[in-house]
Amino acid sequence: MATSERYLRILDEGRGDYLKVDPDGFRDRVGTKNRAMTPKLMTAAEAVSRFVADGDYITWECNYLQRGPSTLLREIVRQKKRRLWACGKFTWVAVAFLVEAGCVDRADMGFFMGGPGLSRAVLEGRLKIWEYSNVVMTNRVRAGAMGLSFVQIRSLGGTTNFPHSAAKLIEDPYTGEPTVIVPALNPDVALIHVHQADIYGNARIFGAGISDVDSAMASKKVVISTEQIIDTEDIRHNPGLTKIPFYAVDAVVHQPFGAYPGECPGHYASDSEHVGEVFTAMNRDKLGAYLQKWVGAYESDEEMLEKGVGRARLAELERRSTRKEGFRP
Amino acid sequence: MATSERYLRILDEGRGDYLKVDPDGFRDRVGTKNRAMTPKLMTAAEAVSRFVADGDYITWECNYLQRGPSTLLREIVRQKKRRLWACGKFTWVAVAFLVEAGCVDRADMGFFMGGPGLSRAVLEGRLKIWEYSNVVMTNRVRAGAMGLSFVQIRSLGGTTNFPHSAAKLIEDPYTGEPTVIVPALNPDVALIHVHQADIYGNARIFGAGISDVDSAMASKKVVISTEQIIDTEDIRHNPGLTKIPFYAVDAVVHQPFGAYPGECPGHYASDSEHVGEVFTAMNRDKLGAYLQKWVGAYESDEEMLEKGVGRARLAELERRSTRKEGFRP
Amino acid sequence: MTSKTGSLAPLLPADGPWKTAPKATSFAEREFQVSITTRLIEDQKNYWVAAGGGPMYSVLLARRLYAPNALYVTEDGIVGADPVLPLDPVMTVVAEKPSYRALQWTTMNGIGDHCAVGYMDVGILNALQIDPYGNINSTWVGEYPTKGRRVNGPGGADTIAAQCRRVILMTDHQKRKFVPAVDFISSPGFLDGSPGARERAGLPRGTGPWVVVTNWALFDFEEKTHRMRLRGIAPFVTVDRVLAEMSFEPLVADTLENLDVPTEQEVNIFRAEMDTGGQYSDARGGWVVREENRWKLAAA
Amino acid sequence: MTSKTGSLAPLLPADGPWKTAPKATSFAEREFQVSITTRLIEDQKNYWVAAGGGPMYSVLLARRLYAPNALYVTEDGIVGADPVLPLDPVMTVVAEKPSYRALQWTTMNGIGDHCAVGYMDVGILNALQIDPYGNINSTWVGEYPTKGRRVNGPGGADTIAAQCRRVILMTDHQKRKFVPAVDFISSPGFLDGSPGARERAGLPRGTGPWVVVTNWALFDFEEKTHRMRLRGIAPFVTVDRVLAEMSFEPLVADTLENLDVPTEQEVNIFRAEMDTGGQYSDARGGWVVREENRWKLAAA
Repeated sequence: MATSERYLRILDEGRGDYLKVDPDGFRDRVGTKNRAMTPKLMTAAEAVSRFVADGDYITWECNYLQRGPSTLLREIVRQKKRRLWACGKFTWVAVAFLVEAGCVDRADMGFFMGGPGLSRAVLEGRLKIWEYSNVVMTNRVRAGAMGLSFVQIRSLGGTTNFPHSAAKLIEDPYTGEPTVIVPALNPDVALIHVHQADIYGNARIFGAGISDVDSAMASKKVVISTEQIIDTEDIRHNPGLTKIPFYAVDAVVHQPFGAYPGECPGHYASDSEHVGEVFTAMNRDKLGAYLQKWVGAYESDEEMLEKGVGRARLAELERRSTRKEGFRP
Repeated sequence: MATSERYLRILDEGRGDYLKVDPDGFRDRVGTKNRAMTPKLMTAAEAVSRFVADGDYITWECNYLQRGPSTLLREIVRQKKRRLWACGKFTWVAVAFLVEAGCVDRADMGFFMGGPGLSRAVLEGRLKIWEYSNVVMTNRVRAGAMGLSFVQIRSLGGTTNFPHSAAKLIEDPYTGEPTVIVPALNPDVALIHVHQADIYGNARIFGAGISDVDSAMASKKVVISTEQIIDTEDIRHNPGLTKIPFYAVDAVVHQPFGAYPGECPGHYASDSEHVGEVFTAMNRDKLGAYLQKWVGAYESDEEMLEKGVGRARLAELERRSTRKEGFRP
Repeated sequence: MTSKTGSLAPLLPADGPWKTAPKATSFAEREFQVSITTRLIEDQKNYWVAAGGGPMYSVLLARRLYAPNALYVTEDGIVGADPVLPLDPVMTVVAEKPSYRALQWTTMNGIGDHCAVGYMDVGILNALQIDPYGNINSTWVGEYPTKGRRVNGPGGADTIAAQCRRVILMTDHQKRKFVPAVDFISSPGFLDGSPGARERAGLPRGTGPWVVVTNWALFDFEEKTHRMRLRGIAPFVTVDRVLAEMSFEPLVADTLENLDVPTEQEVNIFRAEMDTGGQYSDARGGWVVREENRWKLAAA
Repeated sequence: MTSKTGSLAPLLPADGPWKTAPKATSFAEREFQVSITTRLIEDQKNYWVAAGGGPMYSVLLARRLYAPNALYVTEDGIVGADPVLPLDPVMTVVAEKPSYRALQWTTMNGIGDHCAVGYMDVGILNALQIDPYGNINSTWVGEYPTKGRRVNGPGGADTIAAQCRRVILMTDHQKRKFVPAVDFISSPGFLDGSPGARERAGLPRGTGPWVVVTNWALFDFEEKTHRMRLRGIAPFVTVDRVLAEMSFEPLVADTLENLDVPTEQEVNIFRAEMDTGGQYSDARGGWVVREENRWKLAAA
């Protein structure tokens, strides 16, 4: 191999901390995952207990309002996980309540709402944030799912995000123009709520979304919660509908209403009263009380849905899902 | 912006020619494309005449044997297009016959068969080939569809492809380890055969494939041939099935049996006799005769299918398509 | 400072159907802002709109009235929907109603890629704080990161602002919103305004903010200096008042466009199908009424 | 040159069910090769197989007999199919029969990504020409690019060889196939064999060729030198003959494994469901028969 005297100039570099980039280490971890079609059904409590560890970098798909893994997020609060680093892409309220609960102390920002509690956590040093955007974060995750250590992006440059990120501005190796690169991201754990899955984790998702598939393929541990369990025979009858293959999945949690209070399109509408309540709590610095009322007061989400929400209300939310076109196979 | 003294070493560089990398130029071209829902139906002859120009870099999806745009490829031969540069990813026989016909004089290699004719073209300098692999080429196309100028890959390094490609081995900006990058690819024109499309170009494809969507989004001009035309209402009833949005598409050719002699899964089996004939012709250096018999002798593919293949044979190929699960909406 | 602008092409078509249509008898300031943005939307262009609020309302209203074939996408990858109205203000993505009858459902990276290669002609964004070069802050108010308060972050706006060919910015007309320098550039405008500043930062060429629409005024950016320039004002405010409610002095075009008030049809559809609870209109700004043959801003 | 290999773990399980099963009475050399590869395939691992020929036949046969849960993928992105057999030898991707009852259909980049992050444990490839370090040529025979002939190119093999944790290489046992240096490295083996050569070229760590299976013999690669090492031979050839049909001298393990001939069941299923026309078996190599209590290679 000829040694060349050529170089690419690094024109500028962000100074933000970032999850260590180690694509070969990620491959080693993937190498240890179970390849067998072993049933992976378990409760939310067991899945979070086994697959979310203190200190993990955590990502979740969609959000507390729209087809997100709301039950799994509440279970993290219930189990008092600590020192999590959150991938804050398009997450509305969840980062705020995970910070309030003491679970999250670092976050990469795309979009999340705060309220006074979150600002205070930042000012008091209890929460450290690095600055990206939604699409830059999903690009970082996609690069992780491609087995890479970095990827070029055509944004972020020139902003104040840049110095507070791990981006670099380099000479483009082919055009010579300045261009931005960001590190790939391989989260420790991904939480994803899906419409249908078999007991091994072959999963179907219907409708638009954020980066469900990339998050599954980029993460070391993958926990899926699903509205419905379907037979593997059903999966095999239409392989084009499978978004996530079983071999990426560590746990399958059968969790109807697992996106509550959010909407799960094709199944149920969001509970707008509850959504209003969590927004209000966030804006008035009352997230602690919100969490006590909806998480702390119950042993499980099943109990919360049964006693706190009630069957009549859940049936009403199901009735409000009236535009199911395209959300069912 | 702070000027830094930092550099990334370029450890090695391929010396292959490559299509000029110009993501901003590609954006400018995309900016001129029609955004209106204008009917784009036309014949294969018209589509190739209008959208394939001499000297174009051309890519096509799948291949002459499996759901490829076979009619469009034959039309290129019929219209005697010249000096095309072919994206040779997983293409079986098509590069060989396009070279035989004098249409292609450059190719980026992933996989294509040759036979004596192709070897002779290389040795005589009528065909210049640069060396990649299938997956590296689809990664280059994907990078083009992401608006980038380059992308990291975890292969190609150490091979003899490397010096005959446009790859570079650089210090990884995040791990410091040697890593390979390749230039993005924005072909001038993509030819794609699909199962269903509306008259504007919103297109559905069923089953596994190579890089249909990326090719459509990465290319300056996009010609689609389709087995069926469906109503836009049908598209809107299941937006999750749309693979290519109309705004990327320049021409929609309604071409039943457009993949002949290849299989179009869900519609018809391949014509194995014809496939045998083209392989034999390639291996025995008789592709000229093959093209005269199947292309030159007819005004259009419609005539060829009618007189050369015959309705009974086509009906037989349709009957042989018996495992349609997952290949229809 | 008046800019010698000579014969600038008008930003709003001089023959728009709103010119001759019956005017609303009264309207909210934010309804005025949505109407102006609505009229800037062109048929047969692709829009990437911030998921909610003024940007989405404007494109929905434009599709109903003036630009039925303006296609819009949202950052969850919904392409060309024909949504079920009204939308719950926070349920504008992923959910059933905003997804309805789309041409395609893809993902955030999917739509990000469509934008990166140039298929998204115009972006429409909200700005919490904006500077003379159209840089937007939606991250932090105060001295980052030690004093002040955290806000929502760029979301998808950084990508929209970086990559769409043109960007329409919507903001409330308030002194604290128009600042000489934003506390944090969350999404890029013309950066320091110097020629090629965006390209030097790695952003695609031929992009940048196009106009700023407020509840009182319409701005664009002067070609060479990239500084914000007043181009039009509402009939219920004066230039002095517009300028007084900004913490920097924009350029002012020689001739200002008179921005027509909302038509009856615009506010009727907006109220019936979009902002049905008045939640958006009531959140900020006051009410405009016709008194003594003049449009007057009632006390907020 | 004999390598002091001491107690190497056997490559083929000593207690495989083929040990005690009734043997085929006669078989093609290529059937032997497929049987050996078949027995190397482990249950509950993921295989990326070259789309057609020995690699695909081997994984299909293994799934029928020894490793029902060995999952395989092809470069068009078919994951875990349960294909309709027999497959037309050139219709092994995209088409209906090879796609049937898969767990997922994705794309070339889709499956390339699954491999890049490490989900593909083992690759199985054909080699047109191979060198002592397992580098493969499938691009050019002769002096590149001025003398000789062009062949098919790496296809997906470069990715498989670069990124699968282990790679099984299949090639016909011929002097012109085993060469001291390939004319062109299409897909990487251990490159120049030096420690870390693959990593220095940017390839993922912990990858590389594992074994070479021919119609006569089984090789692996010595750990330190990365040179090909003879590990087992067929009962119908001698070590001398094996070495004589190679253009370089491989290492030879102290103790060679005796490679069991195909079982009746293996060849029956192979002939009935895979190579139904005998097209694959007949293309290269001869026939092996039992004569005077010994396996003998009939004239090709």
